[in-house]
Amino acid sequence: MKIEITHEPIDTEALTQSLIHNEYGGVDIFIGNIRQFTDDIETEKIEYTTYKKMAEKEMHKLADVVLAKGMDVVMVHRVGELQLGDIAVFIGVAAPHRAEAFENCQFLIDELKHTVPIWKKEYDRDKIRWGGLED
Amino acid sequence: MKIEITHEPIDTEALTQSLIHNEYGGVDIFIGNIRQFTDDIETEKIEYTTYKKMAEKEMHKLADVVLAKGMDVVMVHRVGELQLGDIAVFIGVAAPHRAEAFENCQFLIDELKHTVPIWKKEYDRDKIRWGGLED
Amino acid sequence: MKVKLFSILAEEIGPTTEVDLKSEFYPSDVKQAIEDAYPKYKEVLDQSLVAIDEEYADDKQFSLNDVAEIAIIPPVSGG
Amino acid sequence: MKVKLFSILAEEIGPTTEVDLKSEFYPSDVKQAIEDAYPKYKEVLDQSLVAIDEEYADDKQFSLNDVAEIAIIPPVSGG
Repeated sequence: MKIEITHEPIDTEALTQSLIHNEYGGVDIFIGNIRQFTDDIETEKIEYTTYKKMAEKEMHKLADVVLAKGMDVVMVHRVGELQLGDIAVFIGVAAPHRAEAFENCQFLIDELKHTVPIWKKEYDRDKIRWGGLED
Repeated sequence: MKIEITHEPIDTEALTQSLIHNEYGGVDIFIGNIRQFTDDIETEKIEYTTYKKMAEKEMHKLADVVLAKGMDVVMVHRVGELQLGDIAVFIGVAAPHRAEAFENCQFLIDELKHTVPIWKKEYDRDKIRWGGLED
Repeated sequence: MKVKLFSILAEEIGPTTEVDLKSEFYPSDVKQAIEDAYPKYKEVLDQSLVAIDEEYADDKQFSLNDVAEIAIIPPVSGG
Repeated sequence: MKVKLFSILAEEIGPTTEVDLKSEFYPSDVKQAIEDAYPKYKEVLDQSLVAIDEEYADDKQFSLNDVAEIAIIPPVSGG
């Protein structure tokens, strides 16, 4: 199990290998990276900030739900200034069976986006956008 | 896009990196590895065999369904003798949005298990089992 | 009481802001006090939650003596 | 006509087996011919599909002249 908010690039290989266990047969991993276009909006970079102590607490709460079902969990979110293609988030679940791995990995990323205090400031070609904020 | 049946160990890092594109923001990856216990049955190793030409054709058919939706796809299956913890299969989908990545990755692994001519011979502690075969 | 700010509020107001709170207060009082000082951010505050001691706070009464840290949490957008 | 075998059939019978087929045949004829030669594998064959030229074959008529490769596909178990 690993939960982390980090300024460093995310080491996908180390995290992936940490999820391969003899006890589990299925691993599902979600990776979110910085996308250039969202419809017509072109992004140049994204700056992520966080309320780190609370964010890690909230991530642990989510992970605990999945760990309690006997699975392994990795949740790592990068913060700071990220460029196009950089990986912002890595979520992984190792489970005895694949349907559970998929279901719980999707649960973790969906909930992370709803509850974990991380914010993005999107530098788009036309203007700056604060993620999550309604105009 | 990459479709392959290989005797070599699966290079998860190269495959993962190949799915990170500026055009896509979400990558879902499924990794299947050799599990030691399935309920009370203890597995020692698994030998995978394939009808390679047909298997790659069938994998391409599945990938084409997802590629046609504008996503990127990786499907690699290892064959030969695999030990506990070895990775047998790596399926990855890169998509503009994460829900599509999850849905299509799960589609690919589910269908692979139904249609792609690959067979496992499971060396369990009590006896040998041929995957998929009803007694 | 110092209140932590994040995201657009931190960038425009600063990483913290000082708020006068009664010894018994509601989380909504914190938002109201900031709105009174910075009416420009009413819309952001309306969309924000209050965290007390690193937990999302229901709008029930808190005692200032029991509280170590207050933060305003604008809509999150990680991932 | 040589028929490719896989999985338990390949291990126990061999990687191919020779089958006599009429110039017009059905995929089920292939399975029946193998079952006649190896009745022990009736259950495996009942669960198997026939591939013609690397495609799962519906049980419609094929002309031997048009067919380059026939294979028996026991229940697959990859992943």
